[in-house]
Amino acid sequence: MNSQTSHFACRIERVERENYRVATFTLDLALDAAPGQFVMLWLPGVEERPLSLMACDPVTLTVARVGPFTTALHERRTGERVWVRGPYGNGFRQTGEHPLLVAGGYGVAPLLFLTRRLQATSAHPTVLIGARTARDVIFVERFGALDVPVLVATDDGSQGTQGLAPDVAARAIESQPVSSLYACGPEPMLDGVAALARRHRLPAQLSYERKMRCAFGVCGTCARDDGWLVCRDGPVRFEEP
Amino acid sequence: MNSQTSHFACRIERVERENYRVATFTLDLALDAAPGQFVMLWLPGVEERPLSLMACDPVTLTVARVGPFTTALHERRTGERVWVRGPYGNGFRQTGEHPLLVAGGYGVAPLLFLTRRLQATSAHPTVLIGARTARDVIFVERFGALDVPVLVATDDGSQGTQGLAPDVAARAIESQPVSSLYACGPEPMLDGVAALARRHRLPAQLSYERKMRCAFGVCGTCARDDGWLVCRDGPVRFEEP
Amino acid sequence: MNPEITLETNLCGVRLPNPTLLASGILGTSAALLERVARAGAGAVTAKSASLEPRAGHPNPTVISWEAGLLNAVGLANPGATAQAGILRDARSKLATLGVPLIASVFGGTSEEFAGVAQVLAEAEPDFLELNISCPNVGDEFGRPFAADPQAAAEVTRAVKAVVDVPVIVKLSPNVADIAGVARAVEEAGADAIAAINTVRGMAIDVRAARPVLANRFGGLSGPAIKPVAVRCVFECFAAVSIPIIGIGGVSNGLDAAEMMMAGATAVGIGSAVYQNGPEVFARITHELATFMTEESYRSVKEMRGAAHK
Amino acid sequence: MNPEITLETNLCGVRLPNPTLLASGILGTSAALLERVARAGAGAVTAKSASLEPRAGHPNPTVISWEAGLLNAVGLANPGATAQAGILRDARSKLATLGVPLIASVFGGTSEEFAGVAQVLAEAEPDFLELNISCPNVGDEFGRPFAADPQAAAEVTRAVKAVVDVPVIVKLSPNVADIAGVARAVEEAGADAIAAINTVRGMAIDVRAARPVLANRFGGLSGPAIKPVAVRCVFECFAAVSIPIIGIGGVSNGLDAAEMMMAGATAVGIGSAVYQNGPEVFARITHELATFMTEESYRSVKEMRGAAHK
Ligand SMILES: Cc1cc2nc3c(=O)[nH]c(=O)nc-3n(C[C@H](O)[C@H](O)[C@H](O)COP(=O)(O)OP(=O)(O)OC[C@H]3O[C@@H](n4cnc5c(N)ncnc54)[C@H](O)[C@@H]3O)c2cc1C
Ligand SMILES: Cc1cc2nc3c(=O)[nH]c(=O)nc-3n(C[C@H](O)[C@H](O)[C@H](O)COP(=O)(O)OP(=O)(O)OC[C@H]3O[C@@H](n4cnc5c(N)ncnc54)[C@H](O)[C@@H]3O)c2cc1C
Ligand SMILES: Cc1cc2nc3c(=O)[nH]c(=O)nc-3n(C[C@H](O)[C@H](O)[C@H](O)COP(=O)(O)O)c2cc1C
Ligand SMILES: Cc1cc2nc3c(=O)[nH]c(=O)nc-3n(C[C@H](O)[C@H](O)[C@H](O)COP(=O)(O)O)c2cc1C
Ligand code: FES
Ligand code: FES
Repeated sequence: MNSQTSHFACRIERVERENYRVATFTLDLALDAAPGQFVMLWLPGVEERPLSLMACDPVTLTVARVGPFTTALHERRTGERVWVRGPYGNGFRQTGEHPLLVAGGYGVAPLLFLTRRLQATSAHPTVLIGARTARDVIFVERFGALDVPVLVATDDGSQGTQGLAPDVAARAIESQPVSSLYACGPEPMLDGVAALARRHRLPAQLSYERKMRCAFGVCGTCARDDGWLVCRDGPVRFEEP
Repeated sequence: MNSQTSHFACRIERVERENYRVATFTLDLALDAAPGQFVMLWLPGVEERPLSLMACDPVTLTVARVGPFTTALHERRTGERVWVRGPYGNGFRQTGEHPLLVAGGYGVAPLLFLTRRLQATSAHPTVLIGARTARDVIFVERFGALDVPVLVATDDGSQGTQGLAPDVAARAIESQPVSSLYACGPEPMLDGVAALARRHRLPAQLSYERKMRCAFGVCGTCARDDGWLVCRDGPVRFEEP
Repeated sequence: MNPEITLETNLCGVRLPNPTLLASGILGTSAALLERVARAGAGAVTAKSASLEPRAGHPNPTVISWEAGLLNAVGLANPGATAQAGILRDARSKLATLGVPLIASVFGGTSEEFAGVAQVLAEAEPDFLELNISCPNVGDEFGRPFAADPQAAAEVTRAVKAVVDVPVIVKLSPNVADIAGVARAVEEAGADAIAAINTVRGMAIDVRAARPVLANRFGGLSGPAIKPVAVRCVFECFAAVSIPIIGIGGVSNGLDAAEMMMAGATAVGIGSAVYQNGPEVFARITHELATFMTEESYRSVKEMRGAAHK
Repeated sequence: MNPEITLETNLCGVRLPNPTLLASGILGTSAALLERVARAGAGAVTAKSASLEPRAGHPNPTVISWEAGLLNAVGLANPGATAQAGILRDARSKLATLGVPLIASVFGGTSEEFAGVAQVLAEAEPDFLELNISCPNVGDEFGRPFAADPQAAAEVTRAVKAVVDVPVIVKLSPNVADIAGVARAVEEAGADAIAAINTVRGMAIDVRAARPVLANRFGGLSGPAIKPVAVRCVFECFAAVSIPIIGIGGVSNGLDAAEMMMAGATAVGIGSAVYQNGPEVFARITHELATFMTEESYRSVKEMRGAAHK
């Protein structure tokens, strides 16, 4: 709306392919934001959708090509424009000395952001990347570059440990100190991590997704069954032990 | 407009009679303002009019009963309500070590406010109160209480020196150091002081009046012939020597 | 809160614990959300408008914020009347223990459709049916809203009144030359109450995209920017009709609520203010209203109603 | 400023050095003020609306500000057509050397009165006559503005066009259900251009006084709060007519001006923004507009016109 534009018009500074369906887009925009927060990305004439921040300065987004909107984004080249509003939602809070971060799919993005922030504190995070198969595993090098221990779990055992991420996480909890759990990924994975947290009486922070419109708690689109609003109350949900 | 009310509703804390037609009203409202600035006082159902600040904390107004609005105000008692918006306009600036302040009628009000502010600096103001006759002379004690030299000029000589204020001011300039002139009062008096300033090459600051509506430079009601807006460019006008 | 003050509100014989109510289309998409808002302090809650068939709504962007309010063109996304009746039934049982009335909102493309939807929703036994004849965001599909024309507005009202017993609120549009005329027409047609206003038709263009921001191009303005329009509309309606008025538009604090009531509102709808404060805004506004009433010696909200007309 | 960019604007064959113009009723009360605003950078200046007889206007309060704009009911205070013609003549000679066109504004209670005032003002040879058929603040005296009804609006336009040669701008009201219909009607009646919009009818109540703040009770909203309404109206008019449109309402910076042009405006009127910035606002907005054009590679303002319709 100009004097107070609803969206920032920005340009894509860099595109990095992560794998066959995921790419990371760095924009020429800096925001003040916390890991776990998201932005609404608008492609005029296409759609506007929520995307988690992988970094906020500059704004960096890691996006899986899954449908019309994400395909349109993947077709944009360096120097082309996209529009952003936000950041929205509540990010992760720091809990515990030995957090275990469980990521599924593009869920690695906010957890990479979180890892960087945790490393500025006294915490010693461990990251567990879950994926169907080796070619879905991304961000191993990005986490590696931060010098955090990285575990990988694939459903078919084609990379790292064979098994579902929550099961592999359970084994990690038995073999190393874990003080809290963080997870971002498909909802069944979040359910698995929530159950794990209850079993081990660990505080957990789970990042949810829902279809969104306003992104600021007005339209009711993103409500879970219990009336919890993913955009405003979340996307991160705290499960106390 | 409530969340952002256009007017402050306040109460009259004290009413002091100055003479047969002038009274001073102290309100239970504090504003941050400079001498020379004014407020718009609204009496619901009556009118809304500009009045200069005699003090801003608490807001104090010295008002001559001249017509319907000022009569309605004079009929208000302690504890009753009035509505205020502002402050508006540009106040006086400090110039010179030995300012001479020339006041006519209720023009004493902003000049008393100015005197207090000047005394907080290294300046040594002198005040000249002009009036038709002794019973129109007000504020001698108020200025006296501030320990500033007070000269009085009346048209008929019934108090102080006989003569028009600008003429008496001219004599003062010859007999004592005067570095700048300030004036607030009827327009012929301002014209006289302006002429005096030109003659003696003194910087002068003159406070003007015009009918007003918006008080913030939009409606054009208060324009002088030269397009100068009393409410926004003034009410104080600087005449450089 | 001063014990001598009562915020209790009587709207067409239905008791509201306080005069603030959730406006339609804000958070009212599920029974859980309606209950959440009621628990947060709303005196009544309005569900999202429902149409006969499910509607996906417009593509995004559908809701944006700017300095002085919101602009939206959700496009009446809803699960359709039958599913909505289920939501309403669920909501009603959740709200019963809280003593917070439920308002169902009806949308249709024709008078008959309005009546049809009203009948389906009425089966869920909400305390009120509100007729949304004033949505500015579906013009491409449905043409000008019924609220643009007194005759059309009256016809819809009559069609619904003929088939339901529950009190009917008709929600009016500010996008007309004479809202009082429309208010008079729906009162004569049997409306039990009026809600004023729906959003003000507006648009925002992103100058770097050189295109409208909303996918629907046009949208409805709400929030602080429209409060003076809403107050004026309520004032004009109050002078024109004797049925109660729900004042809606830009209310974001207790003084705004008092302003609406002094213009003539019996109850006060709140929508966009949820943006700044979340559902907790209802408790805050109610508290601020009570404080104002204490300061100004009003003992009941009724005493404020229409006070600015004297 | 980038030398490759031109802000020059052609409005009905009249050259404006830039597309910003002073809206009627803001500062345009005297020749000296009109000259001052022209010197401050306006591309054209509109004088205050004048009626046949002098009008004192409404008592104070007549103009108040709030967070998102202004609310006014000055009530068309003016010295009457004959005196106004004197002001216009004086203004014209002052503006001639600056190359800034002058727009006279006409108000009347009937079509005949509009024509009468137009004739008197036309004698002062302004570059345009603007018909203010949309003032929301004199309803108690004159009833609903002509702009509320396409027929009435067309009739006034025809009456004036029959008696003057100077290009006629008709200023429309947003307080209608269908502004495009009114635009079409006045275009057919011979209007040379449209100005959209006049103020949005509103009201503010002081809750401690329990009465409307404006002495006239109702007033017109202007400033940032109404920009989305103005942009929508200009967009709708652009789609409906082919005569040029002056976009007015809430413009306070260069991007707002670009937004108005992308909606369809040929020139952009500025009123309330003078409140924050004084007459210097014109130079600032023009500068910001040029910067935007450089950034986005527009070489002329014409290229932006209607861009959001594509
Ligand atoms: C808080 C949050 C953060 C997200 N962060 C990321 C991220 O970092 N990277 C990433 O690749 N994706 C992220 N997503 C998901 C992303 O928004 C969807 O992948 C995207 O909308 C798919 O659009 P599409 O048109 O390409 O596919 P579609 O074919 O439209 O849909 C594919 C999937 O996206 C979901 N979806 C559709 N519309 C919406 C909507 N309006 N809002 C949310 N989900 C929708 C569908 O349910 C479906 O599961 C996030 C979603 C949320 C809610
Ligand atoms: C910047 C400024 C500061 C002022 N400060 C003071 C002050 O400190 N004390 C004080 O007693 N008076 C002050 N005045 C003048 C005061 O506003 C008028 O005395 C008052 O409006 C008279 O109103 P009335 O209805 O009582 O009299 P009226 O019979 O209406 O008018 C008496 C005089 O007031 C003038 N006047 C009328 N309407 C207005 C209006 N809307 N705005 C300004 N003047 C008007 C008339 O021209 C006439 O000279 C100030 C005026 C201005 C412009
Ligand atoms: C996102 C959004 C969706 C809305 N949906 C509806 C709706 O479905 N039905 C309806 O009658 N009004 C709807 N409205 C209008 C509101 O109920 C209300 O009339 C308007 O927003 C003005 O109130 P406010 O300023 O407090 O938001 C919607 C408003 C918004 C902001
Ligand atoms: C104090 C004031 C007085 C106005 N007087 C007139 C007028 O006499 N004639 C007219 O056509 N419009 C008048 N208007 C309306 C403006 O010309 C303009 O259409 C409106 O203010 C919207 O523009 P803005 O948001 O830039 O102020 C007036 C507006 C204000 C704020
Ligand atoms: S997306 Fe609108 S409430 Fe969450
Ligand atoms: S009183 Fe409105 S411009 Fe000065």
